[in-house]
Amino acid sequence: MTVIEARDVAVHYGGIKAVDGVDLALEPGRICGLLGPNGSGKSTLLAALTRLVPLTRGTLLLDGAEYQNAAPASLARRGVARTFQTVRLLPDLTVAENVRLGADLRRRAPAGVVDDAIERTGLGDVVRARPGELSYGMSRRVEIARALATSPRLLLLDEPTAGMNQAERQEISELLRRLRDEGLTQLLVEHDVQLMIDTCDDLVAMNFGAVVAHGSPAEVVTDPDVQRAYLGKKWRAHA
Amino acid sequence: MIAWYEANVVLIQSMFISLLLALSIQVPFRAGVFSLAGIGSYGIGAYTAAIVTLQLGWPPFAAIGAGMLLAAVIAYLLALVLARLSGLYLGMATIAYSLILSVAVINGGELTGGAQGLFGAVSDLQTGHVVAVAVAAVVLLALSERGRPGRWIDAVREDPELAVSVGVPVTAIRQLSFVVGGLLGACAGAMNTLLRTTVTPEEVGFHLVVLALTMIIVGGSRSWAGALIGAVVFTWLPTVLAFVGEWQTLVYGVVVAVAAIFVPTGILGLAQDFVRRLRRPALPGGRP
Amino acid sequence: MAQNLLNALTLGSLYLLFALGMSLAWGTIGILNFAHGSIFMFAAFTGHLLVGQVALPLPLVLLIGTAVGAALSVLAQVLAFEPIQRRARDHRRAELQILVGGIGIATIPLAIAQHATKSVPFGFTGSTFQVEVYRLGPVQLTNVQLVILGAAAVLTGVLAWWLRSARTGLALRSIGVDAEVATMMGVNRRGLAVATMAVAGALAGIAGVLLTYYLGSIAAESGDGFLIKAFAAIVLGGIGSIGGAVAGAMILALAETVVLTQTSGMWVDAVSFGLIFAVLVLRPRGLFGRKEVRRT
Amino acid sequence: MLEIEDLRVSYGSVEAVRGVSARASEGRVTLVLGANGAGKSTTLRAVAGLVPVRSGEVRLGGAPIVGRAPHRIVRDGLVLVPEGRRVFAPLTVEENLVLGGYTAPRAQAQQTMEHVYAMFPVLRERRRGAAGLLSGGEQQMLAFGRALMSSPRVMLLDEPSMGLAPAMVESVLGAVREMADSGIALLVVEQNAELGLEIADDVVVLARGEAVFHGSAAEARSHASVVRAFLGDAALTG
Amino acid sequence: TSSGTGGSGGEGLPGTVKIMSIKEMTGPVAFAGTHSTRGIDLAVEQINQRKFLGDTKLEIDLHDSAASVQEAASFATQAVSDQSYSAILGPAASSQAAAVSPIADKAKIPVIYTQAGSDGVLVGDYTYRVTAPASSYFHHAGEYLKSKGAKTAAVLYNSGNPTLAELGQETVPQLAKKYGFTVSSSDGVQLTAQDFTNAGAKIARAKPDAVFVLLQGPQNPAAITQLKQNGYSGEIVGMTSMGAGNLKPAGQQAKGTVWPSDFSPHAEVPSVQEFVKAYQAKYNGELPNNYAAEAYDAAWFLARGIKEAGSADRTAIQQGLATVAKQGFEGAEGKLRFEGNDLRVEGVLAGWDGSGEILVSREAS
Ligand SMILES: Nc1ncnc2c1ncn2[C@@H]1O[C@H](COP(=O)(O)OP(=O)(O)OP(=O)(O)O)[C@@H](O)[C@H]1O
Ligand SMILES: Nc1ncnc2c1ncn2[C@@H]1O[C@H](COP(=O)(O)OP(=O)(O)OP(=O)(O)O)[C@@H](O)[C@H]1O
Ligand SMILES: CC(C)C[C@H](N)C(=O)O
Ligand SMILES: [Mg+2]
Ligand SMILES: [Mg+2]
Repeated sequence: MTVIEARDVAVHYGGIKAVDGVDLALEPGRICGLLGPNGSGKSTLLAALTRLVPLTRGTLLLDGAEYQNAAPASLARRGVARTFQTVRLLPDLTVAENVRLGADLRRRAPAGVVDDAIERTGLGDVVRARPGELSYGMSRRVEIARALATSPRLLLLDEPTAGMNQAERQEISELLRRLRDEGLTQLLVEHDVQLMIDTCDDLVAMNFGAVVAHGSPAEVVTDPDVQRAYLGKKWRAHA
Repeated sequence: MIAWYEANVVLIQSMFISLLLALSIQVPFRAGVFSLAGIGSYGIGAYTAAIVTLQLGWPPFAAIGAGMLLAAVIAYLLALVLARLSGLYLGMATIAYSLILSVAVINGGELTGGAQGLFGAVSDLQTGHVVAVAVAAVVLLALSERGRPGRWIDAVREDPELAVSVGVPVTAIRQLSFVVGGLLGACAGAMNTLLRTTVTPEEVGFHLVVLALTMIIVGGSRSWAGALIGAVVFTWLPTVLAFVGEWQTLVYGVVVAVAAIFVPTGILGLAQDFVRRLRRPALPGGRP
Repeated sequence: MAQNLLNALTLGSLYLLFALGMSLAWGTIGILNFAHGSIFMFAAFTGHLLVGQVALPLPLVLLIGTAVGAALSVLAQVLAFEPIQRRARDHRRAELQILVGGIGIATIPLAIAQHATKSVPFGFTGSTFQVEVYRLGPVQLTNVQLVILGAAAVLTGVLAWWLRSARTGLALRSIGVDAEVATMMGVNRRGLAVATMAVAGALAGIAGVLLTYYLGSIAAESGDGFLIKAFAAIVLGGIGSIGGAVAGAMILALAETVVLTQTSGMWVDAVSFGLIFAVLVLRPRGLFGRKEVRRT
Repeated sequence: MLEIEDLRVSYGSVEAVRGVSARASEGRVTLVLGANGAGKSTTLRAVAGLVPVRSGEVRLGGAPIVGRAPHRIVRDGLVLVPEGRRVFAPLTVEENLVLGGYTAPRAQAQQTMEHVYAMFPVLRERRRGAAGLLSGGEQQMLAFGRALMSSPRVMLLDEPSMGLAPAMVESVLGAVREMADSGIALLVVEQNAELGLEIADDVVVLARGEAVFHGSAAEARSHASVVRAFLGDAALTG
Repeated sequence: TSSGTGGSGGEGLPGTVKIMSIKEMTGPVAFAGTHSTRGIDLAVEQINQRKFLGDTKLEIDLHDSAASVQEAASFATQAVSDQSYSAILGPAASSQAAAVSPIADKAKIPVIYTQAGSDGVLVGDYTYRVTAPASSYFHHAGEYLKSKGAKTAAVLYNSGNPTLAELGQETVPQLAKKYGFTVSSSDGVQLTAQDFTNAGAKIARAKPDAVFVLLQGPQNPAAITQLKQNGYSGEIVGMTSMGAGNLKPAGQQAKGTVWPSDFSPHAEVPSVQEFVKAYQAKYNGELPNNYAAEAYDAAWFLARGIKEAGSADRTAIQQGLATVAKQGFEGAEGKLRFEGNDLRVEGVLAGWDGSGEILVSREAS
């Protein structure tokens, strides 16, 4: 049984085929990494999965049930949470309130989810600050915390560690793995290959809107197509 | 005190009516819906109340209710028809709706009294009733500004897509804001008609758009309190400015302009910033 | 028929001349100036005062109107709109502040003109310019109409060309999108904004003077009526598009003319605003409005 | 070329930068490292004139520029690639580039544009499309390309590789190195310290608004605390 | 509240009788408010100087209602609640007046309006209006057209103003029946219409013998200019809104325009000329207009009512006013007579000779 599944999904904008026939299935309790060159359709695929863009064609399944016509807000209620590649915070709310917005989903959010999310993402010092006062890296953490506060079963992350340094990325990676161990299924988009290898159980590589390789991290990063299209010389050397 | 009240009872009534009118715009604004349909609703409320009072002899609260119901239904239909509009495009469409209504009442023949309007809509509506209705509305709206509903509305305004991604029913909240705006506007219009016993086409024109906008922008558009501040200021300002005589309008304009320039978040925002600064110590620096 | 079309074209050109300045400031630097109508009126009013002293020819009155319009508009920019934009956190917020600030500013010239005229209409009776009527077959045309049509066509053309092809036009649009980044490109945001407002005000002044010549007289309150019409025309056409402003103004004028000539004038506003409403329902960003650029 | 001396910047009562000194010289890349919130972006923004400086000196080619309007600073030859891309979303890709060359002579701008298109072919493909519809990485390329358009003497880059695919990071950082070699002075904030160090000549490390390390790239690579914080423990043992 | 006022109360007049005057001194109808106030000031000066009320002085407390219904209503409540006010001189705009009337009627304080032509203004015994409805003296227009042999007439009226709408929709058609011409076309324009090109062209093309231009002040010169530019050469008939200098911008083009008026400074009636002379003496030779004359009469009407009442008591004054109204009197508008609480005058036909207002007089009829 897959948690979420895309079958032959396509999203076209006029002549631009942002996503063009993708099949993807996420197994429960695993982190699946999604990588690919800039403009290969990763973010668009995430938007399609969360119903924020209309599909040109294809089928979406959540727990085996089709949902390509569902209202986007209903997905959150069914346990799908996401972060955005561009930070999206509410400027008038404090950090704590921005995180609480995630928990608002449930009339009775489990006690402590908000505090827990704040603590796990390392936002303890800035809970009362407003987004405009945060550095870029800190605001990325708020994105993650807000998603966690929805108590999701499935988390879709679009470049959550952009703007963080090596040590900070480690922290986030550890956090994601811990969450996985607690049973949270994840789809992670990132360009830091080492981080992807360290964090993910499976990898999917995209190019030109289509999946070009998938399998274990080791398999995917050694795939010649992926190497040519995507990886830098450092990783090419590894092969 | 009683003498003062008696002498100023019209202004006191106007203040609460203006508050409701301002809220009819402020509520949709808060949800990021730039709808000025509340002005049209004011007209609907004003005329409906006059018509049912004059022709059917309905008691005041039934008359007000009738106006509110009609306005709410129309507001809901507007919400459906205008669902794809946003920003000033929505503002223009709703202004157009309000202006069409004011042409319609002039040409409404016997029903609306044409250019003369309707008069003699006598009822036993009291100032106390108006105050009670306004207070009730404010309490309900104040509740919607806190906690979960408050955050949801903020999210709908600032970033609907984000809101959807955390499960906020964006469409429903938008539609609700139209309907609530309609109810508030119609309530204000209906009560004003019954207090004055008359309504003329002139009173439901474009100047209400200007007045309502001015009240909530100068008062502060993010909260009922801003609308209240705006209503108080702009009800009493002419009286306060009476001493400048002929140049009253000029000074009024200068006050509005100065407020818009120097008080970017409205008088309410100014007060809140002040309180926040008093309360909050400096933010600790970044993480080590 | 031809006559009606010509009249509609003239009215449309007047709306356009008025709307052009407003649209320019709004579509580029994001300033929706609600004092535009008041500036328009005051330019004509100043012309009226001067013409009352010395008999001036039309070009000179136009020049005065242009100068007064530009000066008032720049004043509003420097004293009000600039500070508002500087203080506001984001664009959307500044938009409403500017709108209300403009409403406040508008009352100042209005109050002065009302005080001076007691709302009695004024015109350029002292001007040396005489209206002449030409007859071309079934159509009659006045020299004022000619000037109006010419001015609208030429000024619109120049403005459209400038915005489209000149780098300055692009710089202006960038200010409207993100003023801070625009300065990071080397754009002198304040200078350009003042220049834009001067042009917008000059256009208002020209429109005010021409309208007064055309109608014979206007009153202190005349600016207000034009304001909402111009706003409507711009929105109808699509904000930020000069072509849209042209289309909006002409459609509005044509609709009004049709209503006026075919039915009773009492429904003019209902029909024209009904039209705007209908257009917006079908095209939520006006006729030529750019689609909002948004993606996830 | 660019000298920053004891720079202090506050947001209200928050002191974000507390006495940072740094320099960028012709032909050299100065790498700025630091944790989230350390004050890197603030330093760059202050130099570009976007936030008021509380005290300290910034000299461009010897002339003080503190307090100068940002658009003048650009005309003096200093350009900043801002954090978070900030492309003009409704304008086309090409219009973004033209704006980047606003201060440059037309002919030169035309030439640079060809160069940018050659470096990022996707931008040429999409040149008539709205910049806001590009993918995150494509926008980053545009932001970088746009800054090149002004042919600056000094360039400040705030995380130029953010959101770029690995191969693209290499080519962008490669371009940075090439620019330095052609005589431009660069100050680069880069979280990818490993790659950053490969192209950098000098390094400044910021922590809580203060410069805690100054030195050459080689020194930085062997400086334990720098390594631990920015290259990961693996590099220390390896 | 039939209690006494102003100190002495009961029988006899106090030292001063205080009146609140609510007028539009600013805003779009300021022309009415400011001229009314001049008329009132003149009347009060005369009343006090001539000791018309014995040693009692009339004192006017002026309040500017601007263009606001709310302000006007608020001043009315202030007058009501402050027992030192004995009566109100009301605003000119119908919408404001309609809001003042119920307040005054309920509190039983006399209000005397000028202008305020709408139906809803006179609501009970306490509200009076000293501007005759234009329809009541519009026969002057009918007679004039008959004398000119007009057979067809077009109507252009403002449908947003109650007075003008009534004239256009009801009075003129009745006139047509009575004076033997047909209404060839009738066009309403909106309250704030500015461009009369189409209306002017349309009417000019139809070439009616006469056209009724029933518009608000600033609209009149614009409409006439368009009619003339489109080659219209028939009669142009207006209403009092053509007076008060409103035709100046149309200059020579408006020459020959006539309008029935309740007042002309050139009327050879002794009471009119007495007023005109006094007015000119007080205001540097300026000729009074109808707003001034109406308000002058209103103030005198009030003074007579007070004298009749012999008291500053509101109810007594109302009764006094009723008595005076029954008798009528001579004033700035000539012979005044009341129908109920509403004024009737004989009226005149005024006109524009290209540079100023003239009396077309009744010799035409
Ligand atoms: N709304 C849209 N209109 C036009 N083109 C679009 C739109 N959305 C995405 N695209 C295009 O589709 C392609 C895929 O974009 P997407 O954002 O999914 O890429 P990505 O894989 O996330 O890239 P990156 O790693 O740079 O974030 C890009 O070329 C982008 O320009
Ligand atoms: N507008 C602001 N108002 C108040 N404080 C701010 C503001 N901008 C930044 N700060 C604070 O200043 C400090 C430095 O921020 P800055 O953005 O310079 O960090 P940074 O080093 O660039 O971090 P990152 O790597 O996350 O981008 C942080 O503590 C931040 O919270
Ligand atoms: C002053 C005038 C414009 C008043 C108008 N005659 C009315 O009855 O409302
Ligand atoms: Mg992406
Ligand atoms: Mg930063």
